[in-house]
Parts: sequence; structure tokens; C-alpha cells
Amino acid sequence: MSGRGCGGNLIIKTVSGFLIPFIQLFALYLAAHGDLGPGGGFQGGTIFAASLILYAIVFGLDEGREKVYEKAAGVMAAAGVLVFGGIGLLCMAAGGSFLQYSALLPGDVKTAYHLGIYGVEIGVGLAVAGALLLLFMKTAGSRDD
Amino acid sequence: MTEHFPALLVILPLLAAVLIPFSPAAVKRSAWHISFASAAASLALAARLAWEAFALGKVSYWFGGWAPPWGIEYSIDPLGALLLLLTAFVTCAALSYSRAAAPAELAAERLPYFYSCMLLFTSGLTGIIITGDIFNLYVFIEIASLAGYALIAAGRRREALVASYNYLILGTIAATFILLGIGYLYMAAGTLNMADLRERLPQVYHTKTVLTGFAFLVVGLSIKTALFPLHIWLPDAYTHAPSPVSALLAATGTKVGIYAMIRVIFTVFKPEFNPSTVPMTVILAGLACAGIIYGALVALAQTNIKRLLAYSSVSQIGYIILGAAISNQTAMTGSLLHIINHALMKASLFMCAGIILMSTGAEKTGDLKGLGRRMPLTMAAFTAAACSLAGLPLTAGFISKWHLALGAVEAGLWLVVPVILAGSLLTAVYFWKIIEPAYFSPAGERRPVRPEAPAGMLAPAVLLAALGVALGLAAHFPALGAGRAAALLLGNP
Amino acid sequence: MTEIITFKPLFAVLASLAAGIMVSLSGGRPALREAWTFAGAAVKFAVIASMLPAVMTGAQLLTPGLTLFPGMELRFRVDALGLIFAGMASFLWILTSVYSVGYVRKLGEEKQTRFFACFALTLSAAAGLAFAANLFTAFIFYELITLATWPLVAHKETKEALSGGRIYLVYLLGTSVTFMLAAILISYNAAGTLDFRPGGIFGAMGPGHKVLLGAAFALFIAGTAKAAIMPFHSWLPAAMVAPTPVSALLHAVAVVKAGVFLILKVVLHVFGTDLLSELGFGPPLAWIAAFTILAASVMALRQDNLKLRLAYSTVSQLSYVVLGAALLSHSSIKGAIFHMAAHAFAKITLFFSAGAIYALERKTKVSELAGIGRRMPLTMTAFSICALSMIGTPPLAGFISKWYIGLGAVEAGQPVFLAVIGASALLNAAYFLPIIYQAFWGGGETAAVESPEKGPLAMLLVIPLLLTAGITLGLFFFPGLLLELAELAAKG
Amino acid sequence: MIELIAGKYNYWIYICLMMIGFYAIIAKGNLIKKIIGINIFQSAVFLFYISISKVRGGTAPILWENAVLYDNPLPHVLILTAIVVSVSTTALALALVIRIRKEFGAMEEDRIAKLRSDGP
Repeated sequence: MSGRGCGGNLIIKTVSGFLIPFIQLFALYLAAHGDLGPGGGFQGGTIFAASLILYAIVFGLDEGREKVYEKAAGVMAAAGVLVFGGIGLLCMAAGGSFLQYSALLPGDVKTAYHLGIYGVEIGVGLAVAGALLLLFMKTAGSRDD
Repeated sequence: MTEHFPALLVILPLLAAVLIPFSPAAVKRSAWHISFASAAASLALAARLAWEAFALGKVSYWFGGWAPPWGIEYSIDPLGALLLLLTAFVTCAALSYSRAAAPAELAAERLPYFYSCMLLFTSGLTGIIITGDIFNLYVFIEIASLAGYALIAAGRRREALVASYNYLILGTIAATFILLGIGYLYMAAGTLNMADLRERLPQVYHTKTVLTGFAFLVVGLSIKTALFPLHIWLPDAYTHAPSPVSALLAATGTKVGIYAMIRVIFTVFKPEFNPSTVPMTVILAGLACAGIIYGALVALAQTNIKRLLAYSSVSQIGYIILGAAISNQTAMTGSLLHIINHALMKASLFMCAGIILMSTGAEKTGDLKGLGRRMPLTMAAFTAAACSLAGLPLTAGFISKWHLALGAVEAGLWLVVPVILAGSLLTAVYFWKIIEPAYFSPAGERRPVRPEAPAGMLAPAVLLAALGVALGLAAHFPALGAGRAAALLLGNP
Repeated sequence: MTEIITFKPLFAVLASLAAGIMVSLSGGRPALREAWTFAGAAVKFAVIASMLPAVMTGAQLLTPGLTLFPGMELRFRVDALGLIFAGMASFLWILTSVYSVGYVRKLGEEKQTRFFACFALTLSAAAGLAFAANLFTAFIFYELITLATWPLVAHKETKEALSGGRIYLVYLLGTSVTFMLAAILISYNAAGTLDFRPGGIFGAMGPGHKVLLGAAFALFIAGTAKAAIMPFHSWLPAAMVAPTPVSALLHAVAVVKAGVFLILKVVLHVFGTDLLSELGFGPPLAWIAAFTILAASVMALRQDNLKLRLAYSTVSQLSYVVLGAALLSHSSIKGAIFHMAAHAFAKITLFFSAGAIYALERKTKVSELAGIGRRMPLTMTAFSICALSMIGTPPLAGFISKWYIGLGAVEAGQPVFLAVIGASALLNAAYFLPIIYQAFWGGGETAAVESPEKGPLAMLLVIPLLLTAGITLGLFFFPGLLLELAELAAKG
Repeated sequence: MIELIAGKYNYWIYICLMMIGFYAIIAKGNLIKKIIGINIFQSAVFLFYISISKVRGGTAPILWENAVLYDNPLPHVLILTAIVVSVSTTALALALVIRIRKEFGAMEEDRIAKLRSDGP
């Protein structure tokens, strides 16, 4: 998978290069909007990972960038879980039960839920994107020899 | 802080499992320490929770503060507490055994992932035990199973990969069945909380929907518990997995599967649910009896020690299911006692097999000649554990099988009694095949690399086996605990 | 009935256990090792003897119980029957230890430490069974006897010894696990208790549950393979691969007597003679016993190997005890209990003799024994005395037991069994008398070699067997104490 | 009869799909094709869940003014989780197949069985 990617197909390259930023923007929108509308961290994270995978397929990755990609994916996945777990534990520390957001801001329950869910969505998004990317790298990266 | 223990029990190993593989190399080197610390903490939490559950009858935790049936509820009753304690304890033992065993069977760079999977596995099992939500149960079953597949694939021979793959296929079918069953129950009752299901389902017991859901759940869980004839994944998996994994899987994996089955049959459904078209008790008891005899007979024909132990598991699982199928107070107590007994003893046996493999390279029953003199502690632990599994008096195995047989007599199931006794006898015979050459044959040509395994491996094996004898002598305590759990489960005062 | 709480029975069990542990710890030093065995044997016998006066007054000695879980209790209780069994076994252990020292040294047996340790362990188990206060305790020690004697049977570790050992285990463990455990389960479920009680534990159930109780009784009998009732007798000849002291103490005294002891216990203290005769379970068992007596005697006739002949003789004689128990009358049970002891002393002498012949002359076959009485007069005299006791001729102990069993048959209104006893006596004579005749008067002129019965090691072999032969003789003239105990035991 | 077929068409679809997947799992010798079978098998159950969440005449379960009668959102959430599980399983299975191919040089069941019996 490393090296030249899908070669020199100009159409694919141009269209992908044009689309990828929008895909990523959409992913972020979905992730940020999950608390009230359709969407959420999971969907956002998946689409974000898809954009990166598309990039890797179309433009290819050299050895060095492959390593960086993999590392980044791992860190993203771990960070996502940490954010999720951290918020949960924070709620506990604040006196509620696990993921009981209301404990975070005792005065303003509505805002507390807003913020809490928002944070969790970011965590989930990171974790999902990282994990999917990692899976792609691990399976696609292994060569037969 | 105490009230958060149920959540922490699941989250701690989960977080540790995720963090280990993604952390810097310096942290990775101490992967074992992190895992063991997490497991030890879990044991402490479990002990405290178990104490509370036995004192109060039930400990409940509302996730996110949402009250059930809307939110996910974690609840621990004496039965759960028993399993929780058992799982945490065996995990600790298996991890301390792994410290010396895992590097011998795995490449160094894969160790952090290995420990991570072990933690993930226990996290999943813990979740299965304490969750009060049936969909959550499915998720945790899958978490534990996924970790289990990965752990089995870590075996040192390439056959381990195939064993893991086959287990994965069957396990996924099972999980999908479980998912489907849950869907039907949700359709019929409109809730996922187990306690709530228990209250709401009786109004629709007569519908086919409930019956279908129940059937899918039971069949799916039967695969996970390796109930004969759905056990075919088990022998390969246990044979080729690394020995700490075999120990952990045999001790906790199938046990928690049985626990989930008991939960579904006795907590989600009430005893009144007795589908007239399908004689549940007869089918389960029949399969269990067939499994007892089949497993023992096939074990008798094995020459590979670990495979023999694996088939022995098939047989012993039959005992546990049998008690649940008879489902009177005595038999259920016996079933729970046998869960404890088999978990501890089989873990010890697999550990001993691993020690023997590591020290002598011996895999076959015939290779053990004269080992009793050269590795006295290992073989003593092996023998004690085998005795307990065979149900020798004054061991834990006698207590459990006594209860099972008495339960069968009380229920008037006369035909089951000879099966229980004959199974015991066959167990003694196939273990005899290993023990006799070890003690009563001149030494074979295989010389151990060193006279005994490192203390880190030996200690848990000996401790577990000794516990089997200790529980047989001080049987009052486990019998009381299991009796209480069984009584609550069956709704007897 | 008075009950005395005491730890003495426990000490009796622990004495030989401690001896066994000390023996295995002092593996390298034979003298020390044997000293432990003797010390253990002496202490054990002393403890058991010290309980005699209390038991003679009709009291029961009781240890505090250790409850494993409700309904399962480890507890010892000493009554007359148990005291006879334990006293006999522990007394003969002393003599056997003397004999064993001579035997294993003479033959230079290997792994003597394991040998003596397992011996001690077996004696512990036998005492535990003798003093068991309930079926659970009895079952544990019954199984322990099997497991502790197995290394002794397979002692030589040859292929033959190992396969003999396997047969031994399969028969004894197999029957006890499948049948006896099932019987215990049924009894517990039916009676709610496992305690041995004079008169039985099924009190309230009565004859209404004939099928259930019949199944339990049949399972008990089938489960007690140590009593070697046909068809569960094959383990006994197979176990003859063991060294002779093992055959002597274990397969003439401790193991086989454990079997008949348990049957007596079941008849007297689990079912009770009243219930059994009400249900009519006596005659079938009596017929099986009668068949075993005769069939085993016929089989003994066909054996050329001396130990095998003795083994079949044991099978036959054990069934006398079972027959006595099955007749369910007071005299026959008394006779059965007396026979338990009488046969023990006589049979151990016979085995001792066979072992001495093997150790000193290397002869194992009956056909090789011509003229041996002239070379080993002491041994063969003892052999003859005890063979005659087996046949039941006065003035020997065997006569008394057969007298009482015969009396019991008449009492029970089944005089047909008198014929069985008579026929068996004839068969016994047929397989013992030729040996005696050949030993003393058979064979041609043998060169006047020096008697092998000289020298300190040979004395260790000969003295014990002379003593036991003397006791067989003495029991006829002074049966008082034993009969009194048997009387107490038969009364329940 | 028509009622049984047309009225419960969602069940028929899921059962057909499930059996197609099941057939692939059992009958296909190629390990990758088995995984595809597993995926179809699981997807069938996912569809079943989604189909039972539909309320006749209901809207999408989003909070807005006209939302009086809306579909049951819970099965959607459940299936989201189940999909995650399914993806993880697939990933693990693929990783296993890659390693099996490396070790055995084969991806066909019967060839692997043959290689196993020949010994390593």
C-alpha cells in the first residue's frame, strides 16, 4: 500500500483532493452536532477515518509517513478512550455516578449535560477514528513475503 | 467511594488494557506490573463488593445516574458476587503465573498486547457478571470473546491461529444468536433491563416471540459455554492457547458463559416459564449427561495433556449445566459449587501442564514417566487438583458432586445419578493415566531443564490446588455461600 | 447407654498417620524408620487397648465432630464392633512390622520407605473406618484404605504389578464410587442422616419403601467390593502380586476385613436386623454368600500358586462373615464377628508362612512344597494349625465361629446353610490337607541340609507366625473376651 | 397466506439474508468468504432490529415541533453498538486470516486441514 498509491489517475486525484477537506469538515460537523441531532462522535469519527483512508489509498504513503500515521492513529484511539473514561471518572470524583454529567455543574444541569455529552462525543470520535485507521494500517500494511 | 466499585471494576481493567499498547516503550516494559496491579485492585474491589452483596442481598449501581429500566443498571447479587470473586482471583493467579510463563511462550514485543488482551478479557467477564441490562450483557460477551480470540491466537504453534479462527466463527454465530434473542425479547416486552424483563415478560409468555427469543438466547449461550454437542471449538482452542490463557479461559471463560445462561433462565425468566412444546429441563439435562460421558470418554483416549484437560472441561461443564437443569435448591447449589471447584482446579491443572511443558518439553501423557520424583511440587499440585475434579472425599469436588447427585435424587431423576457417579469414575481413570506413570514408572529419558519451575509459576498452581483441598475441608463456607446464592436465584426464601 | 466424649479414637488414627509421616521423613536411615513404625504401632495398640474397659461396660466413646457442611460430619465413635476390628488390625500391625523388617531386608526390596509409610497410612485408614461414627466418615476411610494400599500392591513397579494394581483400583474404587456412593445418597435422602445407629436409621420408613430400601441395600453390598463377594472378588487374587507382608496384613486383615466390617455395620447400624428381616433381604444375601463360599473353595482347589490358593481361600472365608450377617440371627452375627478375628489370625499365619517359604526357600508353588516341613518345621507346624482352623476343626478358633454361625442358621430357621458350612469344610480340607501331607511326608529323601529357619533375619520371619498360630489355638480355649465383645456388638 | 408473506416481509428478508450468510459460513472453504458470510449473517440481524423500530407513520426520532409520533430510537443505538462489535470481529478475523496465510501459505480450509495433519 505504500509507495505510489493508485498511480497517476488524474481524475481520482483531483476529485479526492477537492473532496477530502469537505469530508473532514462534515465529519467534524457530525461529531459536534451529535448531542441534539442525528450524528455523533461515532459517525463523525468513522467519516473522518474514511477521509484519511481515502487519502492514503489515492496518494499513497511512503514508509516514514506510514509510521507516523500508525503512531498517530494509536495515540488518537488511546486519547479518545482516555477522554471518555476521564469524563466518566470526573463525574465520579464530583460526587455523581459514572458519566452522571449533572454532577459536573451542580447549578446548571442543562449546561452540564451539554458539555458532558460534547466531551464524550469528542472522545468517542477520536477513539473510533483512531481505531479504524489503525485497523486499516495494520491489515493493509502487512505484505506477503 | 465504595458505591462506585461496580463501575470501577469494569473501567479500571478496560482503561489499563487500552493504555498499555499505546503507551511509550518505557511504560510498555512494565506492562506486567500495570496489569497485575489492576488485577489485584480488581480483586480487592470484588472482595469488598462480594461482602456487601452477601450482607445486603443486592448491590445496585445506576450508570450515569439514570434509574432503571431507562438507564443501564449494574447489580450484584450473591451469585454475581461469587463469580466476581472467582474471576478476579483466578485472573490474579493467571497473571502472576504469566510473568514467567508468557515470556517463555511469546515473543517479547507482543507481551504488552498479550497483557492488554488479558485485562480486556477480565473486563468483559466482569461486565457480564455485574450488568443488569441484557443488551449490555451482549456487548460484554463480545468484548470478552474478542479478547479471548486474540489470546488463543497467541499460542506458539500455528495451529493456534486456526483454532482461534474457528472459535471466532462459531463464537460470532453464537453472539449473533444472542443478539437476535435479545431483539425478540425486546420486541415482546419493550425493555432491556433484566429485572424489568422478569416483571413484564410473564404477560407474553404464551407468545411465539418470547419462545423464539428464549431459544436463540439459550442456543447462543450454549455455544459460548461449550455445552455438548456445541463444544467443538473448545478442545482445539484450549490445546493450542498459551498455558496461562488456557488456565484463564478454562477457569473463567466458560464459567461466565454458564453464569450468563443461568441469568437468562432464572433471572430474566421465571420458573413459571415452562414451554410445553419444548421440554427445556429434559433437553438440557440430557445434553449435560451426554456431555459428561462423552467428554470423559474422549478425554480417556487423548495422549496430549492439554487436549485431555480440554475434553475434561467438556465433561465438567456438563456437570454444571446438569445442576442448573435440575434446578432445585440442592442441585443448583452443587452446580455453583462445581463452578468454583472446576474453575480453581482446571486453572491449576493447565498451569501444571504449562510448567511441565516448559521444564521438560513434555506434551504427551506418556512423557511424564518418573516426573513425580523430579518435579514433586508440580505433580503434587496436579494430583491434588485431579483428585478434587474427580470428586474424591475431603476435596471441593466431592462437595459439589454430592450436592448434584443429592439434588438429582431429590428430583427423582434416578437415571442421572449413575451418570454423575460414572462420570466421576471416568474422571479418575483419565487422570490416572497421567498420575500413574508420573509416580510409578522409572524415569523416562526426558530430563527437565531444571528441577522445578520458577516460584512465580509454581506458587499459583500450588495455591489453587491447595484451595481445592481447603474448600473441601472447610466446605461449610462455600456451601453456605452457594446455597444462599442458589436460594435467591430460585426465589426460595 | 452412656456416651463419653474423648479424643482417644482420634489419637488412635493419628498415631499411625504420624508414624507414616515420620517414616517418610527419615527415608535414608532404615533403623530410625523402623523404629518409628514400631513406636507408632505400639502407641496405637496401647491407645486402642485403653478404650477396652469403657467399651466393655457398654459405653460409647465419642469424639467431637467436624462438620464439613450440614449433614456431613467427620466424627469417630467407638463401639464393640469397631474395637474388635481396630484392635485386631493394630495388634497384627506390630507383628507384621516385625515380619516385614525381616522380609524386605532378606529380599532386599527397594523403596522400603514408601512401603512402610503406606503401611502406616493404611492402618490409620483402617482405624478411621473402624471408629467411623457415620457413613460419610466410613466412606472416606474406606476409600483411603484403597488409595493407601495401591502403592503397596504395585510396589514392584513391574508391568504385572502395575496391571494388578490397576485391577485392584478399578474394582475397589469403581464399585465404591458407583454403588456405595449411590447407596449413601439414597440413604441420606431417605433417612435425612448418615449416622450409624444401633437398630438402623430408617426407623420411621419401615417396609413401605421396599423398592427404595432394597436398592440401597443391594447397592451397599455391591459397593463393598472389599468383602470380595462374587462377582466382585477378582481384585483379591490380582492383588497377590504384592509383597507377602502386604498380602498378609492387608489382604487377610485390614482391607478385606474393612469390607466385611462395613457390611456388618450396614446390617446392624444402617438398616438394623429387624428391618432387614421384616423386608426379607437376608436370604438373598445369604445365598450369594453361600455360593461364594463354595465357588471360591473350588477355585482354590485349582490353584498351584500358594498365595493364589490362600487368596481364594480368603474369598471363601470372608463370605462366612457375610453369611453370618445375612442370617440376621443373634448367634450368627456373633459368630460372624468372631470369625472376623479368628480368620484374621489364622490367615495372617498362612500368608506369613507362604512369605517365609518364599523368602527362605524361593518357592511359590504348592507342587514345590514336598518335604518342606522337614526343613522348616516351625513354619509348617504353624501353617498346619491355622489350616486346620480354616477347616474348622476343634480345638481351634475356626471351630467356634463356625459353631455360632451354624447355630445362627438353625435359629434363623434356615438349617440348609448347615450343609453349606459342612460342604465348605470338606472343600477346605481338600485344598489344605494335601499341602500339609506333602510338606511333612511327601517328596523323596532330601539331603540333610541345614534348616533355613536359623539366623536373626529368619527369626524375624518365624516368630510372628508362631505367635499368631498360638493365638489361633488360644482363642479356642480362652474366647471369653472376644465373645463378650462380639455379644455386645451383636446386641447393637 | 398473503398476510403471512406480505405482512411480515421484514422477517422474511432478514431470515433469507441470515440463511445466505449462514450458507456461506458453512459451505465456503475460503476463510475470507466465511468472514463475508459472517458479515451478511450479522447484517441480517441488524436489519431485523432496525425494522422492528419502525412505527407506522412515525417520523425520524429527532426532537422537533412535529415529532408527535416517532420511531423507536433505541434499536438504532443498540445496532450502532452491535456494528462496532461486528467491525471489531471482522478486523480480528481478517488479521487472523493474514497470519494464517503467512504461516500455512493457504487460505482454503481443506488445504489447511491437510497441512495440519501433515504436521508442522
